[in-house]
Amino acid sequence: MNEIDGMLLVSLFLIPLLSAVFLMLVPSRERSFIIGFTGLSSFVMFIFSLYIFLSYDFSSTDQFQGIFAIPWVSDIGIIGLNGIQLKVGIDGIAAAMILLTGIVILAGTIVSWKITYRIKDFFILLYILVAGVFGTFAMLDLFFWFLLYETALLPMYLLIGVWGSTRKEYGAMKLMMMLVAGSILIFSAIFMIFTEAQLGSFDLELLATVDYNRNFQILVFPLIAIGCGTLGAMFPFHAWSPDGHASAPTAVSMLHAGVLMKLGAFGIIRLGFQLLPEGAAYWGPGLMFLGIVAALYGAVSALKQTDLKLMTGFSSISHMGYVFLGLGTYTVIGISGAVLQMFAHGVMTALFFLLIGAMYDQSHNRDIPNFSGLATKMPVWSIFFVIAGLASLGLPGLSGFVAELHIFIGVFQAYPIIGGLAVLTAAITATYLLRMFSTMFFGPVSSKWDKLNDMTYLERVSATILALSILFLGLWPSPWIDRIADSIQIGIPGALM
Amino acid sequence: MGLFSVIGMQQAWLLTIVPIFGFLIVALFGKRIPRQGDWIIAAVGIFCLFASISIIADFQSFFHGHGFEPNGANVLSFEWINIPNYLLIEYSTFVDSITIVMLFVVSLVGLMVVIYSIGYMQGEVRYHWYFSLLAFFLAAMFTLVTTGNLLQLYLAWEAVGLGSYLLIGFYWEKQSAAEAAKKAFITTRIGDVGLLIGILLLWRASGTFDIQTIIGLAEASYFDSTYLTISMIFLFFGAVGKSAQFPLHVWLPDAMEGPTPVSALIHAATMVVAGVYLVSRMLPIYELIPVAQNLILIIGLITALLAATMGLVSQDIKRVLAYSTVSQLGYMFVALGVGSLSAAMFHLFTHAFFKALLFLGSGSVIHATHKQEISSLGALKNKMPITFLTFTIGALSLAGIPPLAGFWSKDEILLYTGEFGSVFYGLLLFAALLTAIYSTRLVIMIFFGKPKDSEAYEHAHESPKIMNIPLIILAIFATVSGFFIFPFVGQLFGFDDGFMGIVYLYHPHVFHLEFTTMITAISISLLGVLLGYFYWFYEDGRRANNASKWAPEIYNLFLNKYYIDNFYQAFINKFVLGLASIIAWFDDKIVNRSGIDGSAQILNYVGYRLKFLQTGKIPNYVLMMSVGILLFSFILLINY
Amino acid sequence: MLSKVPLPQQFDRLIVTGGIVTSVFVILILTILLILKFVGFISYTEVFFWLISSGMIIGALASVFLKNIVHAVFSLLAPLLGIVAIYLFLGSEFLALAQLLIYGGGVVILLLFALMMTDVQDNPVVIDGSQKPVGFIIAVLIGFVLLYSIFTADIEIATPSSLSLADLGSNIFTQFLIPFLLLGILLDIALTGALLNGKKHKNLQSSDSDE
Amino acid sequence: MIPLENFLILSSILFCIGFYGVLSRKNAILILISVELMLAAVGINFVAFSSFYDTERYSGHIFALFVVAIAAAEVGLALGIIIRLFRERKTINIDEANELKW
Repeated sequence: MNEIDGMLLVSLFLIPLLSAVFLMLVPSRERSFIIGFTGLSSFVMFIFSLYIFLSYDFSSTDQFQGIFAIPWVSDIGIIGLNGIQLKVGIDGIAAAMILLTGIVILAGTIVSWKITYRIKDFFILLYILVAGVFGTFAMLDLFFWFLLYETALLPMYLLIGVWGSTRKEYGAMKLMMMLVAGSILIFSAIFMIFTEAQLGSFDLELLATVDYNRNFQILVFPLIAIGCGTLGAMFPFHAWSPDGHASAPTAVSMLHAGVLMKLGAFGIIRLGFQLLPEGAAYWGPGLMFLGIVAALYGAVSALKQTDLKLMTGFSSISHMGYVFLGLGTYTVIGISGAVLQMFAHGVMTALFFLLIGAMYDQSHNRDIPNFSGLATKMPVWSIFFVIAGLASLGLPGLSGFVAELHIFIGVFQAYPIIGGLAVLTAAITATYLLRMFSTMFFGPVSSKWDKLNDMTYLERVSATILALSILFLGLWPSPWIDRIADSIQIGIPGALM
Repeated sequence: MGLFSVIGMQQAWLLTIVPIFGFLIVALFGKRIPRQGDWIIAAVGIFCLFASISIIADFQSFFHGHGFEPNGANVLSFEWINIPNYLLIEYSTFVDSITIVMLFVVSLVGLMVVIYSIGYMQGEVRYHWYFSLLAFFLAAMFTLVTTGNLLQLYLAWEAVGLGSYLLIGFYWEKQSAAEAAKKAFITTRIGDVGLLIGILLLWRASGTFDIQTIIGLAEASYFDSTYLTISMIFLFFGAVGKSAQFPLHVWLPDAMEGPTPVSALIHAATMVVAGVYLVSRMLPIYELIPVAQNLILIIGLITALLAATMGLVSQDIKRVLAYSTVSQLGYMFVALGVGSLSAAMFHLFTHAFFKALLFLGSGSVIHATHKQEISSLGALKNKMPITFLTFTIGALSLAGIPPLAGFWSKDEILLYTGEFGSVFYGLLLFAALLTAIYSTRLVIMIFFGKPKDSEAYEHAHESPKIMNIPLIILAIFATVSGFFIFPFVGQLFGFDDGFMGIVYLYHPHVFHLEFTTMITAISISLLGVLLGYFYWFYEDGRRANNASKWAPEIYNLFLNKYYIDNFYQAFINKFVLGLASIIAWFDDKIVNRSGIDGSAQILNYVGYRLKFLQTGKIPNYVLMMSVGILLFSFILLINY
Repeated sequence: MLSKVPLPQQFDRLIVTGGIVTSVFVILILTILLILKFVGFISYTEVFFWLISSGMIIGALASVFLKNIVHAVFSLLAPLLGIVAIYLFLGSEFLALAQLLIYGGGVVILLLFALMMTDVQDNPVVIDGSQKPVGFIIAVLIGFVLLYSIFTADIEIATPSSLSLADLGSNIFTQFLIPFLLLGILLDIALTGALLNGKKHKNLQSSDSDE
Repeated sequence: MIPLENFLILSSILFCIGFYGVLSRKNAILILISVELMLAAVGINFVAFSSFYDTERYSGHIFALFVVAIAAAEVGLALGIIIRLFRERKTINIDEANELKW
């Protein structure tokens, strides 16, 4: 990757931002134009993200590629030379995450076209959110990183509060409050690092060259871990997740569970692992412990849920637990697994929410025991659901397995007992998913749901995009693993055990 | 042999790829293809049989004298995941003697079942879906048996589980089928947890997934012995789940909810023997650790006995056969437990044919009468002569009547168990007796006596040819496959030591006739058949009824499957769901209500209290402001 | 409304009482200062300065403590006029003049007008405030801080220089031209604001009630 | 010759008196008076420092001039507000103008 690709990275988050601005100028009655425009825009984003993913340069020995910087604030007060600059660049981890975002936003945009209530405003907020997400993944300047991180969070409140369902005000409020509380920790951590480094710069690459005091690292790492962990639904800061997901509209659930939660784990890698390696090594077992607790806790809680979205929400907690488990190992394989799991879970859970949304829009009911025999009524829907479910329970050949395998291997290297528990969690996952399958999909066709139709073509298209990603990652994970492992080996020297 | 030389051992991957394509084509476009694409799957089945035979032929050409040395020709691998210096996972195929036995069994039974299904499934809804799943299952099964590394084995292991799940739940409109599918998948999944833990433990110590490398390392005492024992027991746990051994045997009888041909293929001949295959594959390691091997022996023995007693009282044809399968799998594990790979593989080989035959025969009966309960069948022998004949061959083979196949293989197991210890030998003989009794019972209840359900009887007719041909072919195999034990048969195919020499690479056993064992076995089998005849043939089985009344406790114990299912159900309901309730309660009350909402409410309350500071009186504000100014000025004063 | 203006005889009493109190204080303070002078602590100029200052302080105290509002406003005259003298001490004639005109002439009159218009006669006594003691403590503490910092500061010894009107003028109209113009605009706005605010306008009120 | 301290002391005292007045008085006009006192005190400070040290630009003087002007403007406006307040609620007791509370 070169600087031109770096400009592409900038454009990656400018496209949604400018699209949002442009949409503001479009009269909201121009529904078909809005649909066409968002389709084009999301497709361009998808192509760009795919290009960025593919153009990752394996020959490069630098940690970040495609670096492109525009100075902004320099030499003013405490801000030193090149203090704040719009600096973008990616490593393999970010490349994978950008591709994930590209996929999910394409699918999310397509399913959102059926929204009837204020579709223009919905897309404006959604695209601002996406701009934040792309920017956070690409940004190498902590100031802008945090700015875009917040940009990715804030539209969520309105999106859930306005377009959500069930207890939307409660869900939106809870989600926002907890995430913003987490952001405060990240914010303070960023400024502590900034002050401690005494470089007068927010440049991540520069800050990463500093050897921070060990005690300082041990002190600051939990701030980042908890702050980002809140967004990643880390136990015990997960409470927003089921409620938030349950009340969010389809595309927002997809983006949120699919991408935004990964911002949290990504933040731990970017800030925690790269800036504070010793702190990360010190707190690794703690992270692993929280991870395994979350994995078990989420899975066992999901056994008891009857609301489909709540169940998926708890399942997300469980899967994000795997991510933290992998991160906590602090080994190349473990972190690779965590990043893979981020991708795998992102695509899979997006598919879940898409499907739940497709059904809920017709039935306005998500209570699992209410349904029966949907496989006969909605065969395509059921097949997609089963694919997502099987990926979720870690069936080999689908995305979940590859990721979980790496995590398990990483954990087994250090703590076989925790590894055993993690493997057991996969069985519990199978239990709740299969219980749900046998109740909802199988069994006699219930006449109550005679009016349910199978998925529309738009939904099929976006579900196919996601399902293909699941299969692709599951069968041929090398493109991801090569990039991720390469970056970890270059970028996180502490993990080279 | 020129025709067969196209596909060698290195091309074993074709066995995965071709069925997968068959699956994809039929699953996606099946509805638009003439005959819903069943002919595609049949072609796939024929190809697989052809490929298997040509691989066997290739194998034979690498077979020199008394042994087969694994070499490059039987291995193919490419990197699937590679993190340099950290992790290497390959896709690899490996063909050796165990593989070729499995290949032949899977491809032959598979083809028979596919052909049979064309008749049996005629007119079903989701016809194409059924056939595509068969292809999927075959692909997974072939991957499983040709794999060279443990991780790929796990992949295929799970994939066959998925195939089994989808096929058991094929009639998903029936709630019982859905439940059975769920039960099968979850139960085997619990075993798979052990398998994966075992694999990862082995990886942790050795850094590789390659089976032959691990075996080599183990033989070179690379592993700590306790560690190895634990890992191998975990690995065996996977086999327990998949092969329906005690205590995870509960899923197999329920799995009979699936279409009957599926039961023949998956739940008798192929998938359920995956555990046997796994243990066979790893047997060189198990032989190094007596603890694990004894465990295998004991589990096998318990299963063989328990399942046989349950089979004795079950009222459903397919369930009787399922219990019989469980029991026979127990036999195979006993053989592995006493260290006789050849006996286990031989029994696997013969069992696959006669059990598939029995299942397909029962399918034929069910197809004709639409009844599964043996209490409503009877006197069908004249109505369905071919089914009757083939079924009886299968049952006698199962009972161990010479010269049918089952006799020879069971005899081998008994022989080696006898060498191992007389207690085991005695118990196994008892199981053999029970086997003979219930196979006789089954035949008598279905084909003899008076028709108990006149409607079913009137309705009964012989099955179409497409179903009968597989029955006949399998009956032939059920008869002759036992003769593979004689060295001259093996020599006929170019293997010097016959079947025993092929399978057991490490210490080849040569078959010899052990007359004491043989006569004991024959007499036990005949005794069993006579007892069955005596109890069920006369007076419409009044004696059998009396026998069940004679000891109702035991009868009920058998009938209720030793209450193991009930125990599991109670465990899940009380313990697992209880735990889930506790955690859900914890999450709701402690984390959400108290933790999150609680802190929000505290903030709310504090805010409510604090708002009264906002008096609206300007002097108050000024006062506050001045206090602030004062504080700041004091700070300045102290600092300067 | 004019009837509410203090009557002449009340003015007489005010002037007489004020005069007596003032002269007593002046004599007292003058005595103390002269003693200090003769002891040698301070110079004559300083005697004069402190005499004026004490007058200012007394006036200020009176304006803050007196209960009668009218008295309080009149007492404000003392510090305001004292400042004129202080400015003269500091050599700034123009400021002194401006102070005299604006404060002595304008502000106090304005305050009196306001008093007049707000009908203070009805409640001439200020209601006792509950935060008086706290306010007192805070004021004392702030005074302590200020005085402490004055006494501990290293004040460079310098001589004050007087500022000529010409210098002031040239400074204002060159260096401080823009602030000066802005000040003019501010005054203009303040004037307009005061006008609009004090005016009885019905339509504004009605639009208020609309909201 | 008067030292600078004297001016500063005077201004401090005046300032504190004014401050106390602001805090303790309830009548809006009296608060205004106290504010005037504080402004006067500040003016003294400015002019004193300026004529002692800033003999080049006399910014303190000019600042004091500005303060005077702004104080005048402020008084004008404040009195306007007070009159308005009186007109609306027949009182200028500042405690009763407490609409801003919770």
